[in-house]
Amino acid sequence: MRYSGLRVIAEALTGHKGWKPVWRDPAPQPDYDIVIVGGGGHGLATAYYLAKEFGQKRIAVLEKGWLGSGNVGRNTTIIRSNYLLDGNEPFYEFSLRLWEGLEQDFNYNAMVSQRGIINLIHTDAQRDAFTRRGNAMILNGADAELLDQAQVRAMYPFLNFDNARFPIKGALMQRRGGTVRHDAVAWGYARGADSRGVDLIQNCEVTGMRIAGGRILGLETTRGFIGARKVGVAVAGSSSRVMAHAGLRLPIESHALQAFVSEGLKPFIDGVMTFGAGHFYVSQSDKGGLVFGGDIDGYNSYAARGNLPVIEDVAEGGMALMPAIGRARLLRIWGGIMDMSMDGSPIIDRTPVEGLYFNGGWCYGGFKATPASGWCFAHLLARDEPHPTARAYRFDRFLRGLMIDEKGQGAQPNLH
Amino acid sequence: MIIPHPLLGPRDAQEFVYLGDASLMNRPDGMTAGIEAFHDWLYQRDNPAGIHRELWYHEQGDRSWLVVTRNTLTHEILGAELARDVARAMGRTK
Amino acid sequence: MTQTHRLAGGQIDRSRTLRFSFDGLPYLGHPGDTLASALLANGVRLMGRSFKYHRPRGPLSAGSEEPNALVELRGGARREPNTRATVVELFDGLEAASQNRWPSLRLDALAINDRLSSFFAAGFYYKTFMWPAAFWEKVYEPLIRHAAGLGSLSGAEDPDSYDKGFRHCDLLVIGAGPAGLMAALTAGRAGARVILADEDFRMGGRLNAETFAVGGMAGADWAAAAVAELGALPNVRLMTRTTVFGAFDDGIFGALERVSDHLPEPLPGRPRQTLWRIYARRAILAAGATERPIAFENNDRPGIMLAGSLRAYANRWGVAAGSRVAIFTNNADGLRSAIDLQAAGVEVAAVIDARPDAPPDAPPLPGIRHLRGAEVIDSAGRLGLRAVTLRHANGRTEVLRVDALGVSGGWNPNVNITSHHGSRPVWDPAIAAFVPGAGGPRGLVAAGAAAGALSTHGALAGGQAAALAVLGDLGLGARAEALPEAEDAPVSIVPKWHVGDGRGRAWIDQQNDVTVKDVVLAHQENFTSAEHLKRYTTLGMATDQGKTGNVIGLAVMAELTGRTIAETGTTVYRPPYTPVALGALAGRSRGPEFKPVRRTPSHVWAAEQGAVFVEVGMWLRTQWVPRPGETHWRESVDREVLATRRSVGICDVTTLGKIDIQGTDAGAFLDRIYCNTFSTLPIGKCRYGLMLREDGMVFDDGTTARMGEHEFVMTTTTANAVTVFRHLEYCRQVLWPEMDVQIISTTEAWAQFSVAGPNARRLLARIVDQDISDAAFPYMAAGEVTIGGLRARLFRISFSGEEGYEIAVPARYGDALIRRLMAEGRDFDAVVYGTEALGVMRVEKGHVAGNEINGQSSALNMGLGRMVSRKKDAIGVVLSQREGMVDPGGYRLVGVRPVDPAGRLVAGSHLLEQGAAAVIANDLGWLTSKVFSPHLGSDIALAYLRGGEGRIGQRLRAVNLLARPATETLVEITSPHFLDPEGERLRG
Amino acid sequence: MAEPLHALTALGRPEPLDETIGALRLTERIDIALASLAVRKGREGDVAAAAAAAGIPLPDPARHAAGPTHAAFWVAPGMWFLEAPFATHEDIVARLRPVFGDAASITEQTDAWICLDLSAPDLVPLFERLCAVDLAAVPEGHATRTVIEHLGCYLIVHGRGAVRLLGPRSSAASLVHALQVAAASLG
Repeated sequence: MRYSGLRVIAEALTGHKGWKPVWRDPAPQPDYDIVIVGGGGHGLATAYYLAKEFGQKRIAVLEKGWLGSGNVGRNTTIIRSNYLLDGNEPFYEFSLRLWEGLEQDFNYNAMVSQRGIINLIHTDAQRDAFTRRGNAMILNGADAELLDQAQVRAMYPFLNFDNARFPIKGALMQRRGGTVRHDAVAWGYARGADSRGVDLIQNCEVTGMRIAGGRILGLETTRGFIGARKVGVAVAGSSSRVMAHAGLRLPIESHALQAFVSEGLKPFIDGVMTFGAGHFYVSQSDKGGLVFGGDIDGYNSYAARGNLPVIEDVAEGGMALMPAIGRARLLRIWGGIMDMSMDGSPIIDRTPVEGLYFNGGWCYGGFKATPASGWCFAHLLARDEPHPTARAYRFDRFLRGLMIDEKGQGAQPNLH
Repeated sequence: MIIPHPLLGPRDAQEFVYLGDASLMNRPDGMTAGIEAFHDWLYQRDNPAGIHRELWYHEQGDRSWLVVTRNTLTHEILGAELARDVARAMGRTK
Repeated sequence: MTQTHRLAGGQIDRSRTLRFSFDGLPYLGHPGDTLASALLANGVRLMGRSFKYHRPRGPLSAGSEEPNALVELRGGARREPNTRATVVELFDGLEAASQNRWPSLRLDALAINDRLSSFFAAGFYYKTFMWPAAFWEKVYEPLIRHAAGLGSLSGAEDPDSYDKGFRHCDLLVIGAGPAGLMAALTAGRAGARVILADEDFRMGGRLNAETFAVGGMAGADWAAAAVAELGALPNVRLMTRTTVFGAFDDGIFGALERVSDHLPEPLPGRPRQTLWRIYARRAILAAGATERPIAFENNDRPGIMLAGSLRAYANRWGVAAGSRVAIFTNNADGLRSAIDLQAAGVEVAAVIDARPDAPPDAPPLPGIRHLRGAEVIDSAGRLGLRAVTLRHANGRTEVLRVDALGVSGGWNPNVNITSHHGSRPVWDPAIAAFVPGAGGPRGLVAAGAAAGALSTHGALAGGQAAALAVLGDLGLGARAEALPEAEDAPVSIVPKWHVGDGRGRAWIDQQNDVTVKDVVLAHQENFTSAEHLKRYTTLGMATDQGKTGNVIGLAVMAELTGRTIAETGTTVYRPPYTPVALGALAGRSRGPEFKPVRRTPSHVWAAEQGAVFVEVGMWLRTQWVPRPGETHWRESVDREVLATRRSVGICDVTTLGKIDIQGTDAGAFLDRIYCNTFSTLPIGKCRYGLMLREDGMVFDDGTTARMGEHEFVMTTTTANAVTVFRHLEYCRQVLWPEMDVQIISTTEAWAQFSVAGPNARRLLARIVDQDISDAAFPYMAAGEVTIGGLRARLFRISFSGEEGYEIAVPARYGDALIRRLMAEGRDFDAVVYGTEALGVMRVEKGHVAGNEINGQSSALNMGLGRMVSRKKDAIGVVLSQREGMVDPGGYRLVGVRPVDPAGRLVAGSHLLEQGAAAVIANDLGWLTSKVFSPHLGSDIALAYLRGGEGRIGQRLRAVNLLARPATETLVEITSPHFLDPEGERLRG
Repeated sequence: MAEPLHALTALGRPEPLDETIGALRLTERIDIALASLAVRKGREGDVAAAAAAAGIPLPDPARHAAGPTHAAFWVAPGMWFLEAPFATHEDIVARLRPVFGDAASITEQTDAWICLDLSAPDLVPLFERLCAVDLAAVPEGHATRTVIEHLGCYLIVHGRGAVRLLGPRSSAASLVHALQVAAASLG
């Protein structure tokens, strides 16, 4: 069914009896052409685009829990394309363009809101680096602006300009950056995929892979064997666990990232902001909560929770930047498991197993990548060749010395 | 988390800096091993969901590098040894 | 205003009267009151508005689970939005205001949303506001954002301070009700180190709100006596006003102590709140239970509250929430409220008991109508309850005129903290509630009501048993003493979640306005998993985290799906238990104290000179030193550069990392650390070293000197001093433990100054006791010298390109040395130069620094490929040979000059061929560092350029597309060595 | 030969800090020379013997011990910090080298640290607001490294009412500020 304001009014007047299930709960069929493992944002987007843009049929998405229970349901909802390196920026800009038309495309209001993102500058070296980055963004067709201190002050007068340990000297701004209602992205893609015949199978965990002669035949699951011509794995956070079923080791570690939301407050912060002298970034949701985060906890973890030191570190960054939030209260802390890759950039590639494809290593950049990741993974699955904007996301880049290391931290995942 | 330091007893993990999988101790010999071997050693991980041996550095303590055995599903720490002792036990004596 | 609803009794101090105001109107209360109890005593029930429909609301509860009575407490910069009136301790002069309403609490314009509620069904916004696309940011969202949110921040800096602290104990007891007190007594008497923490300002928990006898005395008195005994034990620490908000790994708990929130403002020097990190070997969760309501149509009016809260107000605060009340319950505990209220002199119109076959006399209700099998189906009263409509067992309906209704749907054990590590609570049908499941935080057990033991005796026994078990674990012997006498009434409950068919609006989550209707819609649209229900309807996502509503929502969904509640699942509770001020989590680390400041030994002197300082990491370094008459920083920097190149300049370089490396294998060790060779370095010499990461990228650089056969002094960059030291420890302990190497940092032990320029040696010769002639102390010499007999170190090295030295003395003498150098330097017009001039001179020389050593660049990129020796095994050498890193067309360091000397360069500009379009495909590289060279009289820059060496002499465009309008400068590519490429000046 | 250079304290003053805040007495010590002593590989026996002969204690991990002229505390496996009177041992490295010969690596540390003595009837309330060390439980002579307001410090316990702190010299002002604020907040 099509959603619209008129429909909402009509239903309101008739007791909302007409709303249909947003997705079916089909039983798994014995086999499919393409099976996507992972009913998070990337998996659902992949299925959606496979059906809608690449004319694929007989597609299933297997989710071990509930749809959207991946990191799409536990992130800080930021979208942006303010990357530096050639391997990344075209991809994230492609993603941002997909965000810009997403709601009309899948007829679901995911509240894509381009209220702008600023990265604050505190040193001359940072300004030099952000100037390099901003130019790279524009060369890639994205938007970028360099703001001076007065422009930042006009935008956010309550930041600590006058009594700060690390004075604010300006900011790199991308006006097209912003936030999206994260759960709605999963639901919108799920609804769009389901309505195009994709089987979305919840509570179905992959327990093994059936491989013969170097080719994938299907998946052992908690709901029985499911045959597949092609299998696409999009389970960031659990990538190593799932790919181990195929005997593969990955250039990835799993780490816990905590995120935070405050009690609801009247509008205070319009856009998205990242602190350049501490580990803190923040935006305010439409409901009024300050949504913020910082660093990963820093040790391998599959427990979707963290510890106090990072919580305190994030709060310290927040108070150093915005001393007016001292009396706002932290309402909820949650954790997600990140696929931290060896250079901080993702992987969308074939594997040594014929018919088995991989999408992961998103670190904490996965949410903003959701549309492009789905599109590019669908492209790879359908056509067996990488999408032009995702060509660099190969497994062998580490062997060949072609890392995409935005932070310049080297082969230490917890530093990216 | 609390790390049971073999010399100093229980210490808050906040005093430590984390590196990663203890397999990083097995560095290939740069005079004999090639790019492939170094690549597999430096970039590839088991990343287990469960028992994990990993390297922690007591930066705000006695500067010992430790090999900590920890469950990545529960964060339960099962033991800690001085990395130097482990390395020497692996034959790194001369 | 008078306290029209004040009853006799209660634990308030009537000898003192406190003045306070709400929405500008003055009221009176007493010490011991909460803001909510005092307002109720003054006959004020309307305290807030709901989030979505702006429904009038009064307090639902008398505790921290409160969803409705949220106020903005205090004024000015101390304004605290979303503060629960039910936990605010009354103080004289307290000011509170209602929030999320306009123009007033009684007349709120957005109450229109309530009339339009059918258009605002769960998730309606996902289905509309999509056309035209641009309207979302421009029209729809601003309206939504304006309407949303609860209270507002002042926008001013929080004037209060916050402390942090660390406490240690054998046993942490969370909650000081009967279970917690009994646990603390048992462990405390046995000599264990005990911390007993309670969120309330008065310990005792429910005992303060009940009329039960414990051990033959009033429960509250028993609690007071227990607290007194505990207070006398040296091994027990009592923490009132302290909420344990989270359980973290290995027995670390976060706790917030509200040190000054019961005062108009903190005493001088004292914090508002203290965040405690409690290290506990064991913990007992004795957090009690929270009552839940039953959903029925219009069950959210002011005057309708939890039955147990209704009696708490009467028993603890001597307040009647209404003059004529009724009770609606599905369990025996609800009857207690009727009895207590009647005993307190409040007229009880009826007990509406949803249990058809409720036992008549358990407990007896003298003279109170007990309507078995009846239920409340609606209520009336716009700003406060006037009447309820009930349906008798026989179907007959009746309107009951009451101004307060106590509702009890049973009690939920406060399991929250047990699920902070992901453990899911399990359903206990006997009490129709969730109890703690397996796999909770290690070392934590729940006891008493928190574990599902809902009677007073059960709580006392549970607390004692849990403490005995802990003592056993800790090897502390203890015996079970006789428990005090207490009631042990069994739980008699018939689950009842909501009344009616779900068509009317029956509130489940009162703050977020989630009704049974919304759950029905969620089910209809297949959002049936617990998480989907929560996220789609926002059930349980309000500031109360669903403490009263979550279970009802799950139960309704269970009904709709035909599954059990257990099958329907739970949503895992996450920290914090109750919201925590961000200021408390930050503590003292804010403003200038956000991070420590590191000062150089010449800081005092430089400040006297009027130096401009700049943050370099934690360090404050001299950026330049303006002289009188210099109005622009460039004047000062140019002068410092020219004076240094002309005669002599001095710069404090103490911030560079210094590491003492000793041992019989020190030389061999350095061969593995640096990509170039050090074992061959003669004693008394230094050498520039390049350190790679294992991935072949440049990690750090600096000069390292050999002071003896087995003794080296390494210098690192300022930024990497700590990480390099960590790396060296890693290499010597983990990779090569067979080597004999000892290292220690000496960065702060020595004050070190660079003395550079044609007259550097002449100046130093006046100070250093030894002969430092070119013959005695040639280029790259290093050694120990003395200054007036004082031990010092001298290195003949240069970053500036001039004949240069670095001289070091013990840090305490650094101030004297800079003064001595400047005094002796007067004859040479010596200047001090700061980091800007340093930057200019190193760029003129083509030396790489932070902007080039960016973690993304190899030795080859920097034009230092020849330094990478293949003759030995060193960190990073093998992987630096990967195809992608030896690409001849890759980035190389070059120099860049504007063709027109007046042309401006901007660091970060990108390089393009002349005539090439500004698109990424044509991108050739970027300017890493740019300075104005007074020596060359133009801007110059270093750049990473694809195929760099091959392009030297070419003309390219340096474009800055960020400039408004975009700028571009025609530039010539040169060698990065702008000045003295042969280094003649160095050798002097 | 030029005349000697004057000295400033870590706080950049001519005289050491000596301050009382509430119950706390805060005294800066500039009269202590400090050196690190690290055992060379396989020379544990030689170092122990030399130390014993010279009356220099080499305590166990997490311990501090005092001898006739030198006191010492353990900082890392095979490494100690040695304290001696500055007036007589300013050149502490030159004086220790002959004692240990090539069996140990010795490095001057005197000016790397600000050394503060804290005294009060009970320092527990102060230190529980500064660091994670359980001052009430550790024995006399306990020596450990800990973090105070982001600064790595050595803490030596001479009793519940007497503690010595060694903090990074360049951050002396930040450390002292943190101590002053914490002491004042005890009210």
